[in-house]
Amino acid sequence: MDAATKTLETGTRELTYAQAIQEAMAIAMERDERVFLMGEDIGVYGGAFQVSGDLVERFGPERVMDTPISELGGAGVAVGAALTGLRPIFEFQFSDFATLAMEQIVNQAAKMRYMLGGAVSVPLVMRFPAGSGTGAAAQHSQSLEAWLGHVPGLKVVQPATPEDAKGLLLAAIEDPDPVMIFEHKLLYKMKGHVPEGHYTTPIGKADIRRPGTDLTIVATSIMVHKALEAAEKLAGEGIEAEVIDLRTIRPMDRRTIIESVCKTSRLLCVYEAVKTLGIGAEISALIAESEAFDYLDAPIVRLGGAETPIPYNPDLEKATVPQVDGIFAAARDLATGVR
Amino acid sequence: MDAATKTLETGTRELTYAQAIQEAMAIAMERDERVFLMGEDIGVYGGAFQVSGDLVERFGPERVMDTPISELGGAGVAVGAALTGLRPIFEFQFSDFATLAMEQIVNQAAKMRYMLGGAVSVPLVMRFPAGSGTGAAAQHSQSLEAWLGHVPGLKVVQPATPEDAKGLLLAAIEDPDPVMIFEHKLLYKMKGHVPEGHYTTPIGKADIRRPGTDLTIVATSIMVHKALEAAEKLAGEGIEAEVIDLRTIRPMDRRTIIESVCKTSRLLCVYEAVKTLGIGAEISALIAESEAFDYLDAPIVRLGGAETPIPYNPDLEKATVPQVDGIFAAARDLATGVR
Amino acid sequence: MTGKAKAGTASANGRNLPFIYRRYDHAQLREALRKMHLIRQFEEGAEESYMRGLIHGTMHLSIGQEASAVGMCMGLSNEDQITSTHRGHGHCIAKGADVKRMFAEFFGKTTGYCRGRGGSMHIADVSTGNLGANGIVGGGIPIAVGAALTAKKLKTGNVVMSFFGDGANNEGAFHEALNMAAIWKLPVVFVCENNGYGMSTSVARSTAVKDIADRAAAYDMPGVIVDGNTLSEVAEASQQAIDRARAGEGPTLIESKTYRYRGHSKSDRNRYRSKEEIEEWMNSRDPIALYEAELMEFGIIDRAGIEAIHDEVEREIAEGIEFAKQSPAPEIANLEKYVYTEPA
Amino acid sequence: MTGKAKAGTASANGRNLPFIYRRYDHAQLREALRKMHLIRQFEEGAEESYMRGLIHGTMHLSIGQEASAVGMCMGLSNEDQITSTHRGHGHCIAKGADVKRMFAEFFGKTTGYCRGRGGSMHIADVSTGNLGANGIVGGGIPIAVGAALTAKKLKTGNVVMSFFGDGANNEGAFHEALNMAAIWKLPVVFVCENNGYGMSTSVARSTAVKDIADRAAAYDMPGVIVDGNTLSEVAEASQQAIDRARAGEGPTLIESKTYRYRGHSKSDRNRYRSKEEIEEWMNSRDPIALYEAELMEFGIIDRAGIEAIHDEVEREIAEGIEFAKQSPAPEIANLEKYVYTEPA
Ligand SMILES: Cc1ncc(C[n+]2csc(CCOP(=O)(O)OP(=O)(O)O)c2C)c(N)n1
Ligand SMILES: Cc1ncc(C[n+]2csc(CCOP(=O)(O)OP(=O)(O)O)c2C)c(N)n1
Ligand SMILES: [Mg+2]
Ligand SMILES: [Mg+2]
Repeated sequence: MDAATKTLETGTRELTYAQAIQEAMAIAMERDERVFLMGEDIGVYGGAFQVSGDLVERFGPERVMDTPISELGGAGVAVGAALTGLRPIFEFQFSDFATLAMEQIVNQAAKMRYMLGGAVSVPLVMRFPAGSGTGAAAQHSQSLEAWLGHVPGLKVVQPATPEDAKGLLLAAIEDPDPVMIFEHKLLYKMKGHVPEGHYTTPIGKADIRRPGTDLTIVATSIMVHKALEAAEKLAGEGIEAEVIDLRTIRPMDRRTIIESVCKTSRLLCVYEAVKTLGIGAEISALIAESEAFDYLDAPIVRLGGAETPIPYNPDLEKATVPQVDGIFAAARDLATGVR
Repeated sequence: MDAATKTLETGTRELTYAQAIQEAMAIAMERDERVFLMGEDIGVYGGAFQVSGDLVERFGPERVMDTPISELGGAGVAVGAALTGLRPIFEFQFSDFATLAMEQIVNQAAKMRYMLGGAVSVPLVMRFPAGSGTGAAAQHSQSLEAWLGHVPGLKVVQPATPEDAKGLLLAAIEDPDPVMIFEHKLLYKMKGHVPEGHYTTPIGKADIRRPGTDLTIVATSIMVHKALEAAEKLAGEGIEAEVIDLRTIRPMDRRTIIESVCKTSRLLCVYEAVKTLGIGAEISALIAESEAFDYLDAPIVRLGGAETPIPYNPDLEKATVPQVDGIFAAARDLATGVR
Repeated sequence: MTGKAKAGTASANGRNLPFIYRRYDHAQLREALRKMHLIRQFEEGAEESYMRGLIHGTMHLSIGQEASAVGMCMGLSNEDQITSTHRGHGHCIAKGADVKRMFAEFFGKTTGYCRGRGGSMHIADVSTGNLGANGIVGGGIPIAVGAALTAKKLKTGNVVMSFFGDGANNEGAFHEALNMAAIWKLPVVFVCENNGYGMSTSVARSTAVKDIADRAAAYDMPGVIVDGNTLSEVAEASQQAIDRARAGEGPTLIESKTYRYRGHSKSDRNRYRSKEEIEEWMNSRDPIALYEAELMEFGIIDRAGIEAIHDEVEREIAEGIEFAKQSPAPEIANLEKYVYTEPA
Repeated sequence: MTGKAKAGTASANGRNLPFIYRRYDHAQLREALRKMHLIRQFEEGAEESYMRGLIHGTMHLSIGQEASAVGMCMGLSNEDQITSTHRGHGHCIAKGADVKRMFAEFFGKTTGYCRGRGGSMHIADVSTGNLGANGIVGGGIPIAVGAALTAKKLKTGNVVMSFFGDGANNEGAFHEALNMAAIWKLPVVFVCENNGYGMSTSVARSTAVKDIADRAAAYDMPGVIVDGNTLSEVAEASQQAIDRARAGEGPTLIESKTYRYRGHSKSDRNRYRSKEEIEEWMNSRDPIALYEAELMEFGIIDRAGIEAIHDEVEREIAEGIEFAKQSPAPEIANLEKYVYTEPA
């Protein structure tokens, strides 16, 4: 991940992705009394991935609340708190456990404002440590962002860098509606420049991480870094890939993607989730129904996860999701017309 | 829905979609002692949509088991029973309540065989009454099949006709793996020819409901009937639409769709679920990455549900999901090159 | 706890009067009766409008359960909040909502509480502290705990009451929510309205314990059983729980034993219970009849007074339906409004 | 129920001997000790292999909880089934699994119980009735109830035992599953291994009741507390519950009070408990030490016998690790195998 990391070193101060999130939470709690954290083992334990770290020492157990192992109830408590004037940040220990709380997320948080004809808002943030690569097998490695991306009433973001992790989280906390943040576990230890103090990264805006002319790669989360690495290799072969970091899944930044594809005429979508019905399906479909269709010189290629639960064996696990070599090969074939 | 109904009247005996399902369950229970039904109010009440009807009188409360209102636990009991030698058919009262049971469906049923390296199978059938149109508002009207279509280890079907409702259910019961059946509530009272006795409809095979040359319409569930009605109107204008009933979402019948699009060069996807990340995204993407891409004469158009929870007001509710006129207009524009 | 003490044993001379006669003045007591009538006539009006095709979808009527809704809410202020259920019309009215806007909602009109987007199953009136009915059995219970967390954190002094049915007590959400409310000592009152059935499934067939209040022990909170058809019993248990919550002593679980006269919803064939059972409740345990008899016995109202209330309510209902009929329907162009909070 | 009776009070002369000495012969008693050693050394071996980078991912060690796993399973046959947890190595071995294939699984090899697809968190041996560890806290509880439903429907006479931790008792799945097991009187034994903490959160901070066994009352089933570090107490409570289940009298909830010596998982900084607490358990309540002392006191084994067991186990562990090392890794080409049942 060296190449990728380098492109991020534009500033001076470096933090890990986890530290950036922690800083955002601390800033928000300092600025706004209503903000508090809820989750399993986020207090003295510091969170399963040490994201809350020592915040409980700074803000006390009332604002860094350990919950029992009760995902459905805990999510519901967060919804009720958000509905009545607080600004909870709810951490799922692993995004896989959101399967227990879909009721509250989807039937309540997402729809409450609509069902009540605008009488309420639910300013709720939920954080989902997601993705594979930790050897934790099928029930601790899923990428389920497409599910929530399918739900009107939610906003869904997937920051790929420490800077965006902080900026998008601050934006989410200040957003009046429920925002779901998918964080890739392998990114937590990744370092990058993070501006000091308070700033927000706009929800709903993709970011062109690398300009290029020969093809467009739209990637999400950790795949942004793999795509950037592949792009460096492609440059070695004279192929200039434009790499777009989608950043927000709902609402999607159609404009940025469409403009890029109109320019490059070729589109590769890279995402870790299971390929079928993953985010790449939506990106592909939105291009295929847009004015960019007429600019396409080749089929739209998707590189997503294999159609399997995440296996335990590390080699199998790696083979399950796109890797740099695979992205490189797919992009090269796409750019050079090999089918 | 007259036109659509007519195309189904190829046989003599007519049953409603609900009756066809009931008949399938009765046949399966008679043929195989291990088959039994579980669900809320499926016994003396006959099910919220009267699908189990009087089966409890024929088979007794041990085989038509009312559960407490415990979707997560109930689903888990069904998983455990399937794992150890029974063949449960689990009814969710509304597919919306599957949000409470995603853990057992997705983390357990879908992955158990894989996680155990093939040592077990989970021959489980779950039935999900889905869709809008009943005035039951946002928490009782969702179409969530795309979520489960995203999950390896599950098979997901959406029968559109009474004949398929019976045949796919019998196939599902005999399948060694978990099969999820999404039934549209508005179809329950729809009548159509249903063959007598035991037969199965293959899981994973789409059905060309109407051959045509000018464009391909891939539709799911109730939208098949709306698409067929629109196709009749289109024929009146000299446009021959090929209407494909997708029937199975996972595994998807790529071949049938690709071949059709290679022939017609135009594709319209029609589905009731929220447009973004709904099943149409996958259909569009699979065509855009296939050899059919080169045959496309126009952008791929998706008609899906609006980006909103389902509203209560009946006019708003109707406006939320594709209707015959909208399908007709979109298909006509697509076939005649209007953008 | 109030246990199974019978209101009828009270004497009119003061001391031993049932709770509400000690607590409330005559105007308040008559107002409680008016609300009970309002609920019943509202639901009869809604039912009739449904039959006549003016309301679509489905609805769940709480006719027979009026004392529970009104009695539970008597000790709550407008700032105190409730979460309600699919069978939530009574709670909504008891908490203070305007039947005009409720009818408008059922008719799918923009003047409705949810601007026609929610209907019966999502009826809410945030201005009187009703955070909403809920289409998900048990869905409101953790939300109420969250609202109570707000009350505690912001030190508002408010209490939150969560209504749910006997069927809901077998949902995981019930368990998780009660446990959290207990460990955090939150100001919330859990009200299980046990009408004997979750849809068609009797408590005996669905629930391992005989009295749902017995489950309170699993959360180290008081469990109280009240006759949900006797207003004073309901109000007394509710007041004790509210006081306890407001004093920072934590939650209470109240089981209110009651009965619904109508089918579960509009699709009910009523096969799971006998005509005799229904008639027994209607004839000898009707909450309005019981309360009226008591009020008359204690000389707080007479037959004419009751009739005056009835007629006044009748007018209010008729006006409400008329208001709903005359109100405008939402415009299709606004379909995607209210999905997200619009920038101010 | 066995309550808190102490095994130490027994005299060696027969009648008042603790349960296991009345029930099992010496060979069986020594076999129980061997299994406890096997569990401990297996986990030590796994831990070491992890440190040396031979095992990846994470793992949850049950060192300190061996008496609970072995005692609970003593009354179960191979046909009886269990569901287990993320902390499931002990249950797996107690139920009869081969440590060779367990190591192979941890090493991600095709000879592993899950062919390298599952790892520690999904370890299972269906042939000895272990339906699997589970990565989802509480996930196995309803599955066990389903297996018990099969036993009842197919009249197999089998009993199912569901292991879970104290943390799991606050999951909705616990509540829903226990209720269903009770209303349907299923042959299932619920075993809550209370080691004081759900990850970092103590029972006192997470759970409204002091003793989790008290929650049994909410499901009208017996609730039993045992000292989980005393083999005989565990085995006796388990046997009573198994007998009850097999007799068709329904489920039991057993709370087994125990302690884990290691951190929750590999990422634990151990900030939520004191060194003293850990040492107190290790030094005066170690289940293996307690059982060995008892066996020696009753003259069932001597020091040399214990050492022989220890050495034999050591060899078995070394062989298991060697077997795992030598076994082949899965081929990438087989990545999507076992997702669906292949046509025969
Ligand atoms: C999670 C969920 N499961 C099932 C239903 C369908 N349903 C609606 S009301 C009801 C019965 C509820 O019973 P109870 O809680 O006793 O309330 P009552 O209807 O008796 O007032 C059922 C099963 C639902 N709405 N939500
Ligand atoms: C549904 C779910 N929530 C959270 C977790 C993360 N997690 C794994 S083990 C654990 C603690 C479990 O505590 P307990 O049930 O007491 O078992 P113990 O680890 O003490 O054996 C947690 C929070 C999980 N795996 N599943
Ligand atoms: Mg009820
Ligand atoms: Mg524990």
